[in-house]
Amino acid sequence: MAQIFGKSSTSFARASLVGGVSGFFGFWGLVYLIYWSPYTTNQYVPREQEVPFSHEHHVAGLGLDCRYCHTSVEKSSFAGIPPTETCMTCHSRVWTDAPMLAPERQSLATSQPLHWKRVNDLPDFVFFNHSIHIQKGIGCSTCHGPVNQMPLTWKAHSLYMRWCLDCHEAPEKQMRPKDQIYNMEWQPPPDQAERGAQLLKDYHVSQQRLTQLRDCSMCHR
Amino acid sequence: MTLEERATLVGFPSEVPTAAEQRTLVGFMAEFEEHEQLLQAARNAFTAGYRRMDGFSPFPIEELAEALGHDYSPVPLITLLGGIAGGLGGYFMEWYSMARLYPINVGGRPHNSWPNFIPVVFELTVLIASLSAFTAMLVLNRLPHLHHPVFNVPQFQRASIDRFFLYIEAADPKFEQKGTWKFLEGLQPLSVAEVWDE
Amino acid sequence: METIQGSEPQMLVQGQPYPVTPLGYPAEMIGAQETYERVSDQITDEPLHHPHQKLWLAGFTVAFLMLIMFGVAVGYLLWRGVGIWGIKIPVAWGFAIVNFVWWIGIGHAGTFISAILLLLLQKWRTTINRFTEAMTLFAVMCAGIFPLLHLGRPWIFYFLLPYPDTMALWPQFRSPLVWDIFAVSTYFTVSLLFWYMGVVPDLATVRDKARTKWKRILYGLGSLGWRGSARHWQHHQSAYLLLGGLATPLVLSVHSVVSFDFSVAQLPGWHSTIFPPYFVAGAIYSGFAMVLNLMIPIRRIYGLQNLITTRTLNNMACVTLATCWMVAYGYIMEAFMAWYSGDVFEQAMMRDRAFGPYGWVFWLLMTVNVIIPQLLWSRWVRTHDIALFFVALSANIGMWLERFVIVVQSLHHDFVPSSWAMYYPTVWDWATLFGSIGLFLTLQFLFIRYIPMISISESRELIAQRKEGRL
Amino acid sequence: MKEAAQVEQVKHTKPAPALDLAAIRARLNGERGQHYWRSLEEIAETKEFQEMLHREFPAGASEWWDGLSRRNFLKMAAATLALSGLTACTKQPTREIYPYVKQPAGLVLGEPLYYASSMLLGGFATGVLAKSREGHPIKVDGNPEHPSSLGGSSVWMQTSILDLYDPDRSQTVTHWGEISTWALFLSDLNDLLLEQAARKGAGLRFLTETVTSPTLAAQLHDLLKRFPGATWHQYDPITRDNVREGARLAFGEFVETRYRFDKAAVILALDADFLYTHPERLRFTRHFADGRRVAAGKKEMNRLYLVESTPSVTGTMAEHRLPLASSEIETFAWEVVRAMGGPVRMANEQPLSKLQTKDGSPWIRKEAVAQWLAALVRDLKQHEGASIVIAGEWQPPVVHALAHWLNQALGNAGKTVDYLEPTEAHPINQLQSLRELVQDMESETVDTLFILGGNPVYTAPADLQFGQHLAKVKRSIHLGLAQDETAGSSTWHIPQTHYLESWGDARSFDGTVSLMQPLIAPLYGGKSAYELLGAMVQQQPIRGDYEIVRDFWRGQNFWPDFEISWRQALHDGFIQGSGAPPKQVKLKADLLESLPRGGEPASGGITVEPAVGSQSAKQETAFPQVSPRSFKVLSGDIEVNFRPDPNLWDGRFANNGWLQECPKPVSKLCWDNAILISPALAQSGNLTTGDVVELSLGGRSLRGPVWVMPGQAPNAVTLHLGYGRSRVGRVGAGVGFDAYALRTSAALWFERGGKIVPTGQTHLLVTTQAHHQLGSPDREVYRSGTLNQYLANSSFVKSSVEIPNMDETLYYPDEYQYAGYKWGMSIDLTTCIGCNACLVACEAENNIPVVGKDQVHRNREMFWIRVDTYFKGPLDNPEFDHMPVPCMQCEHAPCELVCPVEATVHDSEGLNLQVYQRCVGTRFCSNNCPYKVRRFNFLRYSPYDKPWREPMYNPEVTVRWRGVMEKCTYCIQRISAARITAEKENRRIRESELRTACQQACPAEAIVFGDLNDPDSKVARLKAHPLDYSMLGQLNTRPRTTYLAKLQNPGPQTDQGLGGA
Repeated sequence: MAQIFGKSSTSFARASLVGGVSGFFGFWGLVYLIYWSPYTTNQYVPREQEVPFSHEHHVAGLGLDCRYCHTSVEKSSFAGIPPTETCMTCHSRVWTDAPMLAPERQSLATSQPLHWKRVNDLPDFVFFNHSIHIQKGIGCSTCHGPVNQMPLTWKAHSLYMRWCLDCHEAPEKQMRPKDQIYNMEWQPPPDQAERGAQLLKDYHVSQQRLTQLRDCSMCHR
Repeated sequence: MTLEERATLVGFPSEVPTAAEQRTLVGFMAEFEEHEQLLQAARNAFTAGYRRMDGFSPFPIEELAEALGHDYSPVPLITLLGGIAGGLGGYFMEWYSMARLYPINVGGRPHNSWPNFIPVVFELTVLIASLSAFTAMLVLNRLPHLHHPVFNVPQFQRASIDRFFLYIEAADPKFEQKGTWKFLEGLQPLSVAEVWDE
Repeated sequence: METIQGSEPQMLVQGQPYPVTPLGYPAEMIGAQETYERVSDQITDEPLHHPHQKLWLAGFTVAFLMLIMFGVAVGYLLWRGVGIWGIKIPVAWGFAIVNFVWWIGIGHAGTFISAILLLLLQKWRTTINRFTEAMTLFAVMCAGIFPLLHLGRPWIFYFLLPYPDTMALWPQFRSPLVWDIFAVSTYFTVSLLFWYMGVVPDLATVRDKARTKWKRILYGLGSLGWRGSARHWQHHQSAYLLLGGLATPLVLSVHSVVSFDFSVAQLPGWHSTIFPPYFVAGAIYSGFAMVLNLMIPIRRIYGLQNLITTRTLNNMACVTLATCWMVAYGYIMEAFMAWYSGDVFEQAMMRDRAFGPYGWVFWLLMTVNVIIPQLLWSRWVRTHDIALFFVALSANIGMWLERFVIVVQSLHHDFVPSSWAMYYPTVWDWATLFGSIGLFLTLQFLFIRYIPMISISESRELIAQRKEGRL
Repeated sequence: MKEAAQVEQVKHTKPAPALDLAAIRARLNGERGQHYWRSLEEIAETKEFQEMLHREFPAGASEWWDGLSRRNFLKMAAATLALSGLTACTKQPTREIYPYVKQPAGLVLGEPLYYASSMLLGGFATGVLAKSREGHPIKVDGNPEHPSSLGGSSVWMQTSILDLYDPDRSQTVTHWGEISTWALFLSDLNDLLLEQAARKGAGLRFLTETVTSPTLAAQLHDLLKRFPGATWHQYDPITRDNVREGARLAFGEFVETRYRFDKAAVILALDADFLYTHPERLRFTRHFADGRRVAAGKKEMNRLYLVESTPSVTGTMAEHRLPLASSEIETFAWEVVRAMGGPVRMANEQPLSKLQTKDGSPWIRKEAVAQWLAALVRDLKQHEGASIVIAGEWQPPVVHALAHWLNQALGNAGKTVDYLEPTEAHPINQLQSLRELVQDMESETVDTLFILGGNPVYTAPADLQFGQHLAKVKRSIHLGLAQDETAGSSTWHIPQTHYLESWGDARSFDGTVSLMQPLIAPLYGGKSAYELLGAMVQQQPIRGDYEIVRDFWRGQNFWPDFEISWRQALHDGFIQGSGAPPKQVKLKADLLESLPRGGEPASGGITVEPAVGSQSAKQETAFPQVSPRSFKVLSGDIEVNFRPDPNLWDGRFANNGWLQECPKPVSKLCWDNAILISPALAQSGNLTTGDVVELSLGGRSLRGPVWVMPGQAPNAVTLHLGYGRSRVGRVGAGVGFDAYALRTSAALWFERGGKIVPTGQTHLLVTTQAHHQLGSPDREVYRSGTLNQYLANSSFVKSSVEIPNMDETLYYPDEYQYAGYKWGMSIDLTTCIGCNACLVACEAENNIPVVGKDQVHRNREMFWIRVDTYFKGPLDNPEFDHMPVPCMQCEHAPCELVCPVEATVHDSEGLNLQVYQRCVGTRFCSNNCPYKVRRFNFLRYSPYDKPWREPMYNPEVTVRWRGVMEKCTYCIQRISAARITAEKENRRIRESELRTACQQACPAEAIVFGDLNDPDSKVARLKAHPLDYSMLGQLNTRPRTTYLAKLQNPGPQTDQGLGGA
C-alpha cells in the first residue's frame, strides 16, 4: 500500500494539535487582558464634553474647592453636578462671550439643562455613597485620581468590583486625615501603616466594621 | 530457491543502490498469518540477538511487547502523578477562593467546609488523571504519526485486518542484509519484505 | 465487494434457535465461523459502503426534524424566558431537571459496560461497548444542555465556571450544582477519551480498507497514523485499562453527585440518604434499557446477530433485571423510612406521593418500572429481541416518570401548605423533551453511519481466544 | 366579562364537579384537635384534583396564545432578552447626566424629602407622609402625628402613588369627547355664567361626593348665594346614610359616634367592618389591637362578638362570630335590646325561632343562637361602661338607633363611646339628594351640571338610570381623575389633580382639619375642584388652589399669627386642635316605641329546582360550553348583599394594578370579583367555585362566577362593587362583572328574593393561596390558643417546639457571631388583622412588579411578604387565622448553601442577602426554602423601560430583570441609609429611626423589627416572650423572623353548635 500522507504531514499534525490546545487557552488569556485594558474600562480616556470643562484650570489654576460645585458630596450619596447658574456666578462676568461657553449661556437662556457624559459611572445595581467615604477619611483623588491634572476629565480607575474590594479589604491603606480629603496631591506617606491604624480609631471604624465592609449588602441591594 | 534465483525475480539483494535511488533501506518485515507465529518469531529474533525490532498486529497480543524486549509502559506512573496533582489543585482552588480570596458567610457554614469540597476534589482527580493517561499514550506512541516507512510495504495494509508482522530495523547493530533476510525467511513467514524510506 | 450478512449460527441443539450451554443458556459470544477478515469486512461495511441507505435516511430525517423542533423550542425559550415552561413557585424545577437526570442516567450504561465489565473481564461486553460508549456521549450531551437551558439567565452561565473574574468571585463550591458542573464535564471528557482510544485502531482498519482518496485521508487523520505496533498496543492497553479503572469510581460518583442535587436539600422526598446508590442503580437500569432499545433494531437491520449474540442480549437483560430490583428496593426503603422516621412531613409527602394529585403518575411508574420488567424472569423474553425491546421501552419511560415524581411531586407539597400548588407542563416543556430525544437520535444515526459501531480489534481478540479455545 | 372571557376561552373546557359538602362537614366534625384547612376542594378529596389536572393541562396551549397577548402589565412590558443582565460581560455604555439649570433650594440630590399631606377616601381625610426623591413622590405612608392614621396605612393609601403615575389617567380636557383645552372651557364657562346669572342659577346643579373640605364647602356656599336657584347634591356610592339617619332616629340630630376600642372589654359588632371599611379604620385598628396585645405584657384581652352575613376583615378577628343574613340582623338587634331589658313588644314573641329555618340555613340551631345571645348579653352586662355596640354602614337606621340605645343602656356613653359634631360640611341624605337631582334631570330642569369628582354614571343605583338622564342635560362638566363612564357621557371633562398634585384641605373622621400639599406639579395639567369653582367666581386672574385654600384659612382668623401657624400646619399636615368637640346628646325618650318595625327575619324557604334553562347559555358565547352537571336553580329567600370591594372600593381603583393583584382578605381572590355563596347554598345548588351563574334580583340580572365562601351566612350571597368597568384603562378593562347592575336605590346594601340560575359555564378565578388544607396540626406552622390556656401555662405553644442544639453540628458553632447589629423581626399573630397593608407597602417600597392574572394563575405572584389565611373548625362558621410570611432570614439559610454562584449569602448583620446581578436563576434556593418566600422573575415582569413607571421606582432598590430570584431583605436599603447616618455621627442606629416598610404600614403594629443585640429593643423583648415561636424551627434554619402565637379570648360559654349540622 502507498503512503496516504507526505513526510511533513506528521510534524504538521503534531504542531496543529499542540497549537490548538495552547491556542484555546491563549484566546481566553487575551480576553482577560482586554477586559482589564482601558479599551473596556475607559480608564485614562479623556471624555469629550459639549462644554470642554477643564478641572485642571479650575482646580489647579484657580484653586476652586471641590465642594464649590459638587455641593452635596458631604451630605448625600450623590456628589452633585453644578447647575448652570453655578457656572454663571463667574461666567456672567468673565469669559462672557467665549464661544466655548455658548452652551452654558444658551442653557441659562432656554433653561434647558447641559448634557454631560458620565465619566465615573457605576452600574445601577451598585449603590455608592459619597458622604460616608468622605466622612471616614477617603479622599476624592483615591478614586477619581489626580483630577487637578485633567484638562478633560477621565476615569482614573477601572471601578471593577475587584478594585473596590482592594480598598474595602484594607481601607486604612487609603485613609487620610480630615484636612487632606480634598487634597488632590495626597499620597499615602511612608508610615501610612501606623497612621492608618491611628486613623481607624479616629474615625471610629471598629474591627467588626472592617469585616462588614466586604458584605455584599454594602453596595448591592 | 537460492538467493541468486530470488535476486533475478525481485531484483534483490542489489549490492549497491544506483545513483538514481535516494531511498534508504530501513528494515525488513516478515508477514505471518497467526499471532502465535508472530509471537514465536519475535522470541526467536530476540534470542537471535535482535533488539531494534517491532511487531504489528490487528489486535493487542499481551506477551508480544515482552517477547520483543520492550520495557514496561510508564503510563500508569504518569496517570498517578496527574491524579495527585488534580486532587491537590482542586482542593487548593476551593480553599483559596472560599476561605482566603473572598470569605463569605454562606448559610452559616464555615469558610473551609471541607466535607462540601470533597466531590469537586474527586472529580478533578479523575479528570486530570485521565487526561494525563491519554496524553501519555499519545506521546509515548509518538502519535499522531501519519507518515511512516512501513506504510510503503504493500502487504502492510492487512496489518490492521488479519496479518501479523515482525519488523527488524536496519539500525539494529546485528542487522546485516543477507543474514537478517535469511533469518526472517527461516521463520516460515508468508512473505518477507524490505522497508524503504524515500 | 459483497456485503457480508451476519448469520446466527444455525447449529441447533435440542431444538434451540441458538447454541446453548448444558443448562440451556445461550452459549455463543460470537458467531462460530467468524474470522479476522469476516468481522473486519462486516463492521467496516457500514462506514464504507453503507447498505440500507434508505432506511437510514428515513430514520435520520425523522430524528433531524425533532432536532429542529428542539431548536425552535430553545429559541423561543431564550427569547421569552423560562416562564414559557410550567414551572412556578413552589415547583421551580420542572421538565428541564427531570430530563437532565434522565439523560445522565441513560449515559451511565456506556461507562458501566466499558469500565466495570472490562475490569470484571466480562467478554460479552466486547461487541456492545463501542456502541454504548457512543450512546453515553450523546446522552451526556443531551443532559448537559438542560442545566444551561433551565437557568433564568443562560447567557451568564459562565458564572458557574471557576475563573478569575473582575469581581473576585468564584463558584460557590458548597453547592451541589457546582459539583454537577464538575461531575458532568469530567464524565463527558473521560468517556470521550475512553471511546476515542477504543476507536483509533478500528479507524486504522477503515483507513486501510477504504478505497477512495477522501475516506482514506479522513479516516487516516482520525486514526492518527496508527500502526498497531507492539509498542502502540502496549501503551494503548495500559492507558485503556487505567481509564477503565478511573471511570469505574467516576461512573458511581456522577450519579451520586446528581442525586446530591436533591438529597442535600432538606425537602421531604429529597432529603434522603438512600439517594446516591438508588440513583446509580436507576441510572444503569435506564442505561441498559436504552442500549437494548437502540441495539435491537440495529442488530436486526444490519444483521449483527453473529456478533451481538443472543447470549449478549440475555446477559444485558439479566443486568437490567438486577438493577430493576435495586431501584425497587429504593422505593420500598423511601416508604419505609418515611414511616420509620416518624417525621410528619416525610409521611405527608409519602401519602401525597401515592394518593395525592400526582398519585396516578406514581402508580404508573410502579407498573412500568417495577412490575412489567419482572417479565425478564422468563428466558424467552430475555432471548426474544422484540419482547425484550418493549420491556426495555417500559423501563425507559418508567425511569423518566421516576424523576418526574421525585422532582415535581416532592416540590408541589412541601412544608407550608399555603404555598402548595400543582405543576402543569406547557407545550414548550414537551417540545424540549422530545426535541432532546431528536438531538440524541440524530447523533446516534450519524455515529452508526460513519464510525465502526462494533469494536473490530476486540472482536478479533474474541476470535483469537476462541481459536485458542479460551472462550 | 367579555374581555376576560375571551382570555379564558382557551383555558376552561371542563367544570370541577360539585363538592360533597356534607362529606366535608362530616370529616371536619370528625376531626379532633385544631384542624386547619384552606379550601373546600382539598378537604373534599373528591376526584377534584384529577379533574383539575386534566382541566388545567390546556394551560400549556394558553401559554402559546394567551401568553403572547395578555391584557395587563405584561403587555406593557413585552418580554425580551433583558440585556441589563449582560452588564456582567459587556462594555458599559456611555450615559449622560443632566444637571439643573437652577437647583431648587433645600433639595439635596440623592436624599429623600418628606412632606405631610392627606389622602381622601369617602370624603374623609387620612394624614399621610409622602416621600419624594429628586422631585417626584415615590412612596406614601401614614402620618404618625395624624389622629386618624397614627402612622398606619391602608391598602388604598399605599397604592395611591400608582394612581398618580397611571399612564391611563385622563390627560387632557375633552369636549364632547374631542380633545380640547382649559382655555376653551373657560370661555364656555363664561357663557354659562352669563346665562345662569340671568336665570339666578335655576338649572344649575352641583354634584359632589361627600365633602368635608371647609374651603370647598365655603366656595360652594357662596356660589349658591350668587345663584340662588342652584342646588348642591352629594352622592357617594359607599354612602353613610344609614349612620346619619340612625343618629337622627336616636337623637333627633346627626352626630358622629367615636368609639374608644382601647377602652372596651367587650365589643358587639352588628355587621360592622370597623377595622377595614370604617372611615376611622386605622385608628380603630390600632386601638383594637392594643386591647389584645398580650405580648406587651397585658393579662387581659378585649372580646369581640360579631354578627355579619359575609366574612369581613373584622369578622376574622371575632372570638364569637354569628353568620346571619344582613336582613336578619335587625331582628337579632331587637332581641339583644329585649334581653337587655328594653321595653320591646315584638310582633312575634319568638322571632329567634325564625332564625332557624331548616332548608334556608340547615346548619343553625335555635338553641345555639339562643345560647350565643345569652352569653353575649351576660358578657355585656358584666362590662357595663366598658363595652361597645357598633352597627355597620350596611345596616338600616333602626339597627344604628338600637346600637345607640344599647350603648346608652350599657352606660358606655362618655366612656367607650362619645359623640361629635358631624365632620361633613353638609351632612344630608345622599341617596335622597341624588334622587332629587335625577328627578330634575328627568324633568329637564337641569341645563348645567357640575360633577366634581366621582363617577355617578357607573356608581349610581341602577334604577335611577343616571347615565340616560345625564344625556338630557345641556351642559355637563365632569371633573375626574380618569376618562371614566361619566367623563364619556359628559359635555366637558376636566382632568382632576391627584391629591399629591394639588393643594387642599379636608376633615378627618374626628374633625381634624388636614391639609393637602402637592409633591409634584400636575403631571397631566389637571385642575382641582377648588380651581374649577374658583374659576366660576373669578377668572382674572385665575387663582390657583394654593391661594384659594390659603386665603380661606387666613380669612378664618383661626390663629393669632397666621404665617407661623400656617407653616406649622403645613409641616404637621393638619391643624392642631381642630378636632370636633364632643357633643352632649340625649336619647329620645320613646325611642324603642317610635322605631319602625322593619326587618322581618328570613321566612326561610329556598326553593331548589333542577336547572332546565342552562341551554339558554348557548347564544352567550363569552364562556365555553361545558358538560352538563345536575345544576339546580335556587330562588326564594336568597339575600343579595352589596359591599365595597376590599381592593377597588367603589371601583375608583379599578385601574390600579397593585390593588387588582392584591389578594382580597380571606378569599385571596385577585383580578376578579365573584358571587360569594355559602357552602350550604353551594350544596343545595350543586355549585362549586368558578361556576358561572345568572343572578337575578328584582327583574335585573347579571352573570358572574360563584365563590364558595366558608363562614358566609347560609342564604346570603355577596357581591363586591367596583368591577366590570366599561370605560377604564388597560389594567381594569374586562376584569370582573359589574355588581351595580343589581343595586337599586330601594336596596343599596341588601335585598331579598335573589334567584340563581346556573349557566353551566365556568370562569377562571385565581388566588394567590391556592387549594389545600394545612393538614394535621402537628405541622405546627400556625400556633394558636386561648387567653386562659396562656394564663394557665404561658409557654404552652413552646411545648412541642424543638430547635436542634447548636453542638449537634459538624461545624464550629461560633464561626459567626453577629457582633454589630443583629436584625430580627417578630410578628404578632394575635393582632394581625390580615388587611394586606404590609403586602402593598412592600410592593411600593421594593419595586415589586405586577404580573397579571395569567401569571398569578401560574403561582408566579411576586409579593415579598404574603398574608396566609387558614380556616379552622366548622365549614359554615370557621375561625380565620392570618399569618404574614416575609423571608425568615434564617441564620442557617438552606437557600444559600445550594446557590452555585454566591448570589444569596449572609452579611455580618445576619441578613440573608439576594444579589440580583450575580443571580443566574437556577431556582435551587427556592426549592430548598422551607417557607417558599422566594420569588422568581419567570418572565420579564418589571416594566423598567416604561417612562411612566420610572419616576415611581424607589431609586435605592435595584429593579430586577427577567430570570432573577428576589425576596424580602428586611428593607436593606433602609438599614443602609440608617447605618450611614448613624456612622456619620459615630453612634448606633436608634430603634426609632429604622423601620421596615411592612412594619411602618401595619396599622395594628403587629410587625416589629429591630436589633436583637440591643436587649431593651422592642423586638428583643418580644422574642423573649413565652408566646414566641419560630416556624419550622425543628429544621434548624434558625429564623430571624419569629411569630407570637395567636391568642383568642372566648367567653366562658362557648358557642358549640353554631357550626356543624
